[in-house]
Amino acid sequence: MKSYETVEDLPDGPLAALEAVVNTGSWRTFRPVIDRAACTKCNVCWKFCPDVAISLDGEGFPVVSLEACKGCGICAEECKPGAITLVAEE
Amino acid sequence: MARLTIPEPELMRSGHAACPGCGSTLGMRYLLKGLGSDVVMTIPACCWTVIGLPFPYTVLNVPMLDTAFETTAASMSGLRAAADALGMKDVTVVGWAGDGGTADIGLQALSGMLERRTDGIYVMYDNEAYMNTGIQRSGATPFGAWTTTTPIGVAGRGKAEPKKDIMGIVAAHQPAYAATVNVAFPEDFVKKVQKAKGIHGPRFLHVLAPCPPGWRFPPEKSIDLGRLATDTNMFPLFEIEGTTYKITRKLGKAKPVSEYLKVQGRFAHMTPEEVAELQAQVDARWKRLLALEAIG
Amino acid sequence: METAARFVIEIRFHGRGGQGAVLAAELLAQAAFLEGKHPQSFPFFGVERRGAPVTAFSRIDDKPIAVRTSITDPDLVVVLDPSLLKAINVTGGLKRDGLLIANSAKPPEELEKVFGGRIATVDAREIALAHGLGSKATPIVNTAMLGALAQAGGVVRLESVLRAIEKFVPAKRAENMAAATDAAKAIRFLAKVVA
Amino acid sequence: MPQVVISGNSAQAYAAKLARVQVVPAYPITPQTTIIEKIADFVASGEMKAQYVKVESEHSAMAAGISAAALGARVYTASSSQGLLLMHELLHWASGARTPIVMGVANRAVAPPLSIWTDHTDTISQRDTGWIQLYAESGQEVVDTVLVAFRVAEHPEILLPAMVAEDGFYLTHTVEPVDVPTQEQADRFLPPRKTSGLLTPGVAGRYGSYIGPDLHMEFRAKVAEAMARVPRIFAMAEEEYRRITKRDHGGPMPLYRCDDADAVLVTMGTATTTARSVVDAMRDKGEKVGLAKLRMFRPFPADQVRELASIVDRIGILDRSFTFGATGAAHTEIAATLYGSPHRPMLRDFIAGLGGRDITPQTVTHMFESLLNGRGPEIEWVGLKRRTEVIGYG
Repeated sequence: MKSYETVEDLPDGPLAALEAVVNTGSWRTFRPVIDRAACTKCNVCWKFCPDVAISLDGEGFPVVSLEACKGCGICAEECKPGAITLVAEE
Repeated sequence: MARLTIPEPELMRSGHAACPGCGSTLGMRYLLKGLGSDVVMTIPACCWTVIGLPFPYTVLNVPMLDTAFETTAASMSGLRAAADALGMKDVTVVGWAGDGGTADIGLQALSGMLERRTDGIYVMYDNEAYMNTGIQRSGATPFGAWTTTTPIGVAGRGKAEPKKDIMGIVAAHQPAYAATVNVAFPEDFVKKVQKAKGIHGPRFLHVLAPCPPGWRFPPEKSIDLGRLATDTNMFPLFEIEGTTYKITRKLGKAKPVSEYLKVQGRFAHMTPEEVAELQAQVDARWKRLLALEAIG
Repeated sequence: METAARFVIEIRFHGRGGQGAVLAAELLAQAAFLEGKHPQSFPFFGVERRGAPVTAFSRIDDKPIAVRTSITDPDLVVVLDPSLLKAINVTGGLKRDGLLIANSAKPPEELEKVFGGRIATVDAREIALAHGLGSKATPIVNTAMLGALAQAGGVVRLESVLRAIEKFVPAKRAENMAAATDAAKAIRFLAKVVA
Repeated sequence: MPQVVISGNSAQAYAAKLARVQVVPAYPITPQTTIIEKIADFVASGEMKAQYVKVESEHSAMAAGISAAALGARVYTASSSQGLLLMHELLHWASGARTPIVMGVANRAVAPPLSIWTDHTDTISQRDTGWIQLYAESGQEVVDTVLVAFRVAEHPEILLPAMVAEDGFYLTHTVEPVDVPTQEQADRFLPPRKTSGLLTPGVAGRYGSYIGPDLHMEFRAKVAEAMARVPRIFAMAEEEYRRITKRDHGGPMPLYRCDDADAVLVTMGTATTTARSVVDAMRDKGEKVGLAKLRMFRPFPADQVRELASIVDRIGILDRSFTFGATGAAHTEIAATLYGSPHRPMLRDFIAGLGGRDITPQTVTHMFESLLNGRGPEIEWVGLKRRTEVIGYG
């Protein structure tokens, strides 16, 4: 994806096309930790994540991207089996 | 692993600038899961102007055209006309705007677009105030709610007027399809989006988008609150096709509105009498909705 | 006659949305004004989102402030959120003999890799939570940091900070005043003297 | 060349048809309405394959035009007076978004007092919006200038919207013989617009994002640079149009009998025609006067104005609008342009024809005589009544 080094590279009008590289992970003060033993792979956490920070690995376990997660806590709140706990960032 | 209950492909990426727990990002995520990628979207000044990230970044995998605050629906008509002129037959033209941008400043353009039967889907994500400018009341703010322009004081008791009945206004235009959707019910949300996509003509979706900083509740409660909004009949889920109504979620007995209010700081000041007034408004609207459905 | 020494002091606040960085700058202006000085405080508006980096500025002088531009080489940088020390270049432009005051549980020596000049730290988060200011997720540390700033000297007296809090802080005035007082006591300066 | 007797408004509609415009957002307002009515007929009869978008306000007309152009379609719309003012927010938007929309503007006074009659207050008040502004004197000039406007607006070095203004009633509703180019000529001159590709369905890309202080100025500078290139591209376009149709209208500010003139009057729009006849009449009586027709107001033709100042030392400006607290806009611009010029002609600002007040040969003759004898104020509201004779509207 072309980035804009000089003004000449800029398009005529504000056409933005670059993928987001903003690391919103630094916003959080708590991060979700998933206890795989308790996790039933029901993908509810994946479904309700506002930041698309949870992906599902080959076995169907949720994996949290620490670049994206803002620590809102919805996944922990909605996790029926209570397999997700919020841990304070150091 | 349990089967996914909504489509897997993500057309909204991570890294957007929404507040933690923002309901509107789930709304965008489910909308695009339902529509797929053959979309061109236009958005006015609203939270998403900022959420979608500044130049040179974009956080959606579909094209997005910024437009002026009042013009979402007119911008849609222009996109549809151009798409038809340029032979982009299958593209779905989508407008994505906030409650203020739709029910207040953009209402005239919305009415024009519905009346001229523009073939597109206008989606209003409703966080119930002008949130991007810092929580000022809009026509869609619920009765009694605190905002920075409806403060609480000796002479201020939050919003004095009931929430503007946007679906009622839209229904008056006999849309090809209109529906309320709630991020707490993703399956229903996506199903209605897919249904809307299959219908031609002017379509409208009213999305409830819980807003932690604006409604004053902890971010992890967004989904709980979404459920409570519907289950207390504050935000009923229903569809309209032409003039026929169909309620898509009916509980035996609705929960009291107070259950929904108590989790939110914006209602913390409400006296029992004020809660009762809101409950009466909600009950009246629910009764009318049942009646409208009964007409068939 | 001594040339008109440059008495103006320029301060940059770094925080995250919801932590009160902008209010900190404004309170500092109120405090300076109470001491008969000429203050000027302003935020840099960007993406004001809970958690997103926010910057605010203050100028304090003995005569009316003569400029209206952003502050690029501050005398003092006040960092309300320790995670910002890694996330963004908080000390950009900070004068060589300037002072970095950071809300951090660590001693100032541990921040020497961040800035080569004078450093002070105070665990404002701990102090704020002890006085019930904000939540664990978003502690409100602005008044504590102003107390620490007063202690650093040369800007405003602690007493003016307390009076400003009393007059202008919308809620929990007593707790905020206590937090400022505690932070003034708890601030730790870099032991070695910097050239 | 098929000569037809048509109005200025019809000339706008013919030009839109010939340009194979693809999207026409339409909203009525006197005196522009018969443009969009004529286009509606063209579309209904199948002569014009445009998407006719029946909007509910001028504000929405421009919004729909911008989004259609952003997706890549060729867009034409039209408005007047209050409607143009309602569009103001989006006129800025259209130039910032580099959408090459062409708009016909039927000049009309601005209320209150409410007036459906002509003057230039509406388009002049929009001179800062980043639109190219061209003023036409005749139906012929309208049809030719709208086609040239599309060619310039869509040029990759320009990509700016353009207004082609015509005086209400004195031109919009005045029928006269016009040599309408053939479709073949129009196609040769104006190829189809290649889609801008700014927005492509299914492809990530956001058009119009917000930008902080770090890059906003650079995008505004790009608009300024594009506007500065207009004169060169406009000259090229008019030259090619002349090759194809044998007609051109003399560039940004064509001169008439100015070489040995003692006094020249600068005019815009239909007053030009009348002034030209007064020049001939006074020349016949030995008065050496001339005329400068200010066709392009944005970008302002500074070179041509300095050139004029080098050959004549008395210049009168007929402003058919007035900027309260200052002078007429054309006068202000000409005075500013001449500040740096070695030539310092006497300048006079004549405010005339507001609210449709007729600019008669006598009015123009008075202006020339005032220039020649050097008497009279620097700014003069010509023909301002003392005794009000309100015409009965019975």
